[in-house]
Amino acid sequence: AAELARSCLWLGDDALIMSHRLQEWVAAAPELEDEVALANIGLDLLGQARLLLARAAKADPALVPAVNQSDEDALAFFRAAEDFHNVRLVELAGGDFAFSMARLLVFSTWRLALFQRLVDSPDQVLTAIAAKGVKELTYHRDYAARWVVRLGDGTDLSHERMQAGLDEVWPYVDELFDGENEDDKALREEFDAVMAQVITAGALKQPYLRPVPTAGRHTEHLEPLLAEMQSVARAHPDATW
Amino acid sequence: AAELARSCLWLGDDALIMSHRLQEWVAAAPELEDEVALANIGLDLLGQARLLLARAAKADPALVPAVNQSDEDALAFFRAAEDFHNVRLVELAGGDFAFSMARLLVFSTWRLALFQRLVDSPDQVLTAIAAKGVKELTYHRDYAARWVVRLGDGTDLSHERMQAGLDEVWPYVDELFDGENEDDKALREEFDAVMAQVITAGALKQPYLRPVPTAGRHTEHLEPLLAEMQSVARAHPDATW
Amino acid sequence: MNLQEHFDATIERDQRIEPRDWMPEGYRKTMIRQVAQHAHSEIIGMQPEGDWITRAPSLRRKAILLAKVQDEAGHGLYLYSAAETLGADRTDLTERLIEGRQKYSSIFNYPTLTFADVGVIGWLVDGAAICNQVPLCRSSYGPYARAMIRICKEESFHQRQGYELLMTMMSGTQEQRDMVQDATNRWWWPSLMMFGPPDAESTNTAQSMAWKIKRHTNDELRQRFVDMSVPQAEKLGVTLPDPDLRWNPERGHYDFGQIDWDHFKEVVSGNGPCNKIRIERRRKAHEDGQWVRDAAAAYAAKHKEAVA
Amino acid sequence: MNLQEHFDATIERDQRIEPRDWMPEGYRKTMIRQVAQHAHSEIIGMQPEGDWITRAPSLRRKAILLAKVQDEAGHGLYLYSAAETLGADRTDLTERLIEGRQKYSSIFNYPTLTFADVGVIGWLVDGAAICNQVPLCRSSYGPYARAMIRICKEESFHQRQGYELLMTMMSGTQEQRDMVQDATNRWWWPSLMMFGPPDAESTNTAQSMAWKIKRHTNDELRQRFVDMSVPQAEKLGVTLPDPDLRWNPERGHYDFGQIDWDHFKEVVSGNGPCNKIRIERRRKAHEDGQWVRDAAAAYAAKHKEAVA
Repeated sequence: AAELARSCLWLGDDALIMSHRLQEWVAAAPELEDEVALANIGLDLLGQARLLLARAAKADPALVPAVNQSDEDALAFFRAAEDFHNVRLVELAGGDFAFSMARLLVFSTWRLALFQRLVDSPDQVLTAIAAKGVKELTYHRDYAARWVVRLGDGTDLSHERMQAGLDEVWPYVDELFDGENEDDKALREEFDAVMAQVITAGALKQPYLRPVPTAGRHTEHLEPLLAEMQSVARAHPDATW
Repeated sequence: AAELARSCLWLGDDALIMSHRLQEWVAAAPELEDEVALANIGLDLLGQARLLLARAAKADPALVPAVNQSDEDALAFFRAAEDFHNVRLVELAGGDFAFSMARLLVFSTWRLALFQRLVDSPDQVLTAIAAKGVKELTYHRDYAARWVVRLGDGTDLSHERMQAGLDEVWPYVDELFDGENEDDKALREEFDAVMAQVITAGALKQPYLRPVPTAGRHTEHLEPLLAEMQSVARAHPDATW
Repeated sequence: MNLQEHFDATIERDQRIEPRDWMPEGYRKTMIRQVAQHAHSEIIGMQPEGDWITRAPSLRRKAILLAKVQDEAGHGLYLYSAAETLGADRTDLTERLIEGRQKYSSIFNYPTLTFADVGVIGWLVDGAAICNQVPLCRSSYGPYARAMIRICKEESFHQRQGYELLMTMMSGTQEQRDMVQDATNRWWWPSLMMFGPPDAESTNTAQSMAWKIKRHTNDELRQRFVDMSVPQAEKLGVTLPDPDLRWNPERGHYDFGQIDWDHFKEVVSGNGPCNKIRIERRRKAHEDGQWVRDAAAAYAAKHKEAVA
Repeated sequence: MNLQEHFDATIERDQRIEPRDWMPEGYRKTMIRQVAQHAHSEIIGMQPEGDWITRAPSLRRKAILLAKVQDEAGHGLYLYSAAETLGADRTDLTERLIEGRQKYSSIFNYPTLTFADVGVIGWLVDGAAICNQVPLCRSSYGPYARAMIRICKEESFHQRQGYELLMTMMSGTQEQRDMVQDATNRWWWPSLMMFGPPDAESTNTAQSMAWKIKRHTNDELRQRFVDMSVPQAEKLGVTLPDPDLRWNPERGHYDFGQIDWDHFKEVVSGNGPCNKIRIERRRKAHEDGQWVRDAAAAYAAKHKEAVA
């Protein structure tokens, strides 16, 4: 159960923080179609986060901060940065549309491969979450891939920015694949194959940038994100909404 | 005492929020000399805020939120946005260097005129705060005025931006002068005379923009500012620092 | 029967004008303006609420709010499409918006100061919008009427969600109740102004009524909204900020106080609390996105050539 | 006595080289590089701590931190001025920094993750800086030596403030104590790396020692820092993250574990956790300020003409 809780918490945190970064595009996207799509993807990930955090809390109630809130809200709004387990990729702040599409492509390709394996999880709740997620993530990946290709093979300016976005994201890729067994290797191969295909279609160059070393669990970007996300909830710890 | 507490709280809040906006220039100013100057001004105002909030708390302890913190910290970190009494001018977010210099000029010219009157306050603590503040604010005003003139009479681009900055600030000026008696009118005249002098020296145009109507006590900018400022303090309500 | 007569007869029979039908230039222009203003309002309206998505205090409310703001973007999309059936161009309309040549609903020029504003916008602002929009589902212009049917359905869903948030907050802490009352105080009068100037001063109403692109006067709709909102406020437990508000048994309606039309004119003419910030933000998004749209166009052009 | 002999004699007598004195080109270049790197370090060093000013959890700590970061800007100013006495140009040096052609201390490429980092930077990073810098107050180059005297005085003040913050936090809540320990774990090894590579691999040391612009080897200074820090850590009640750390009575010094020099080289060569973010931020400030500096120059030029 502790193992299950841990997996759900990690996957839930990734989705929650990634969703936040997509929420930041609201009223700032290049076209209305992208407003709709980015909000949609943000909503899907928020939905995944809610189910996963609730599952984690149920599997290991000790994870949940002792506040007068639902499990999902206690976990989202009353944990400190050092207790979040998301990958650094989703924390990175700022960045233009090209960076965001590169990150979304990497994130959803990786997560889709993970979820495809979770469909066979022994936990039925997780299985159901994964099955729903696979459909969502397939759409997310395709949306991001379409933009990476269009920007890569669009104008000179967009090509340059798309390559820069990809280069900015790349040093955070290795961290996603820290396992050593056969299946972990297969996961990475799947990921690399999808990336190579999109990169080629977009007339882009495969980045060969070294991973950014860790120094603590997170980057400097997570604490300000949480300060914002948690501000209202923490100002009213006894409120219900 | 309630009247004194109110004045000190208002003046303290103005200084605290204005200081925050100057703190945002750290590591972002156009020259090192300005890094030093802006930090210095931010420090002066932070110092004024601390003394004024402490004085307000002493004059009317009912103002202070019931938390296990010093008076100044309880007031700064544990009040909600609607309990702050600063003018909207100091809340406005973003804005380039020209806007910031226009705002600092308006703010320090107004505050200097106020403090020159407070030197004769019946409260000795306030008198001392005011006497120290007069010296500080004279320097702040001169610093801002020098930049307004230099930018106004610099390049075409800087002239345009300086005028735009002044125009952006102007609709928030009327709110500073809400009194109706003779002394309030004198205050406004003093202010207008200083502004006219700087505006002329900078080859700028006097803006004639109507005030922005209020809708609630604050703008949309204060809540996010406080979310950031209060985040660490509120995450650790029982801590001492 | 000539074109004009055919058009008049269609209107007369309460049938719809469709994009391929002939229509008088005045009708076309008026419709474009009406639809574009409505589209702009949806898009600008994303901002005041959208700002609270990242700060929403529960994940459920965050999801509801994000979905709502997404719906607004979707409404903007249908409406710009409806305007395009009249020969307008989306980019051109966006430029008219950011250059201040076309308006959007003034209600979005007020600030959202606490999370209660999200609820009150749902309750009052969406409520007023629905009063305005339900009759537009019978607009004589077909694409607009059809868009409005879909939009109204979603808006009433939003309104219920907003009201439900307020009900929850009213049964919460005292601070939450204070937030709801404060937000109600700030949004009530601006909501009444959403119906436009009093009939006596409204210039466009007569022609629009004749063309059946408007079906009730501003004052009729405003009264309907007040009559609907008073019992909702009572149920909620908030006080509407109008000392003159009381039931008039003779009229069978609620009487209400004098609206500050000078203030309304100030806000409409660009001098509201947030006009500048809203337009600037829209302009920035539009300009920041230019290189992306250019890239999409360049890619599409290349791709077409490759195929041809 | 020729110029070179005169220079050598001045160094030999422990007297200072002043800007107007003749000096070998190698000395000038080396000094410019040393002073510029030091200046860059002060300026880049404003960022990791400066980020916490707006979030400092008490007004007193906010004031202390703001004053400290201001001092760092001031140090940058004196140091760039010292470099200018050697014929360098501030703008040129800034451009070398943002183009990656000149380095700054790698310690600032680590992230500040909690408010405890502010305290630990004061304690360990400023502590290590002082060990490095105290001998530089006797640098053979006069303007640099004088700048260092002032800087060292302020740095020890910062170090005491940092340590005092940590003492306060250690007597606070358990969460605060955990934050201090975590920050100590993250900053200890990078602080040891601040003294540069081991003497055996250090290329510049011999010439710099001869010119008296460096007076102790990297390893000597590192040992001094370790010996100083261990009792401070004990007093504070934190554990230094090195299982091999123990007193060696024979050497009269603390032994310590192996430093990960591969990691050090990675960070120095641009691949640390925050290298990119630090340089980007500096570049942005420089570029955003260009129009302001241009305006100041234009104004000064006009004003001069008007006077003439």
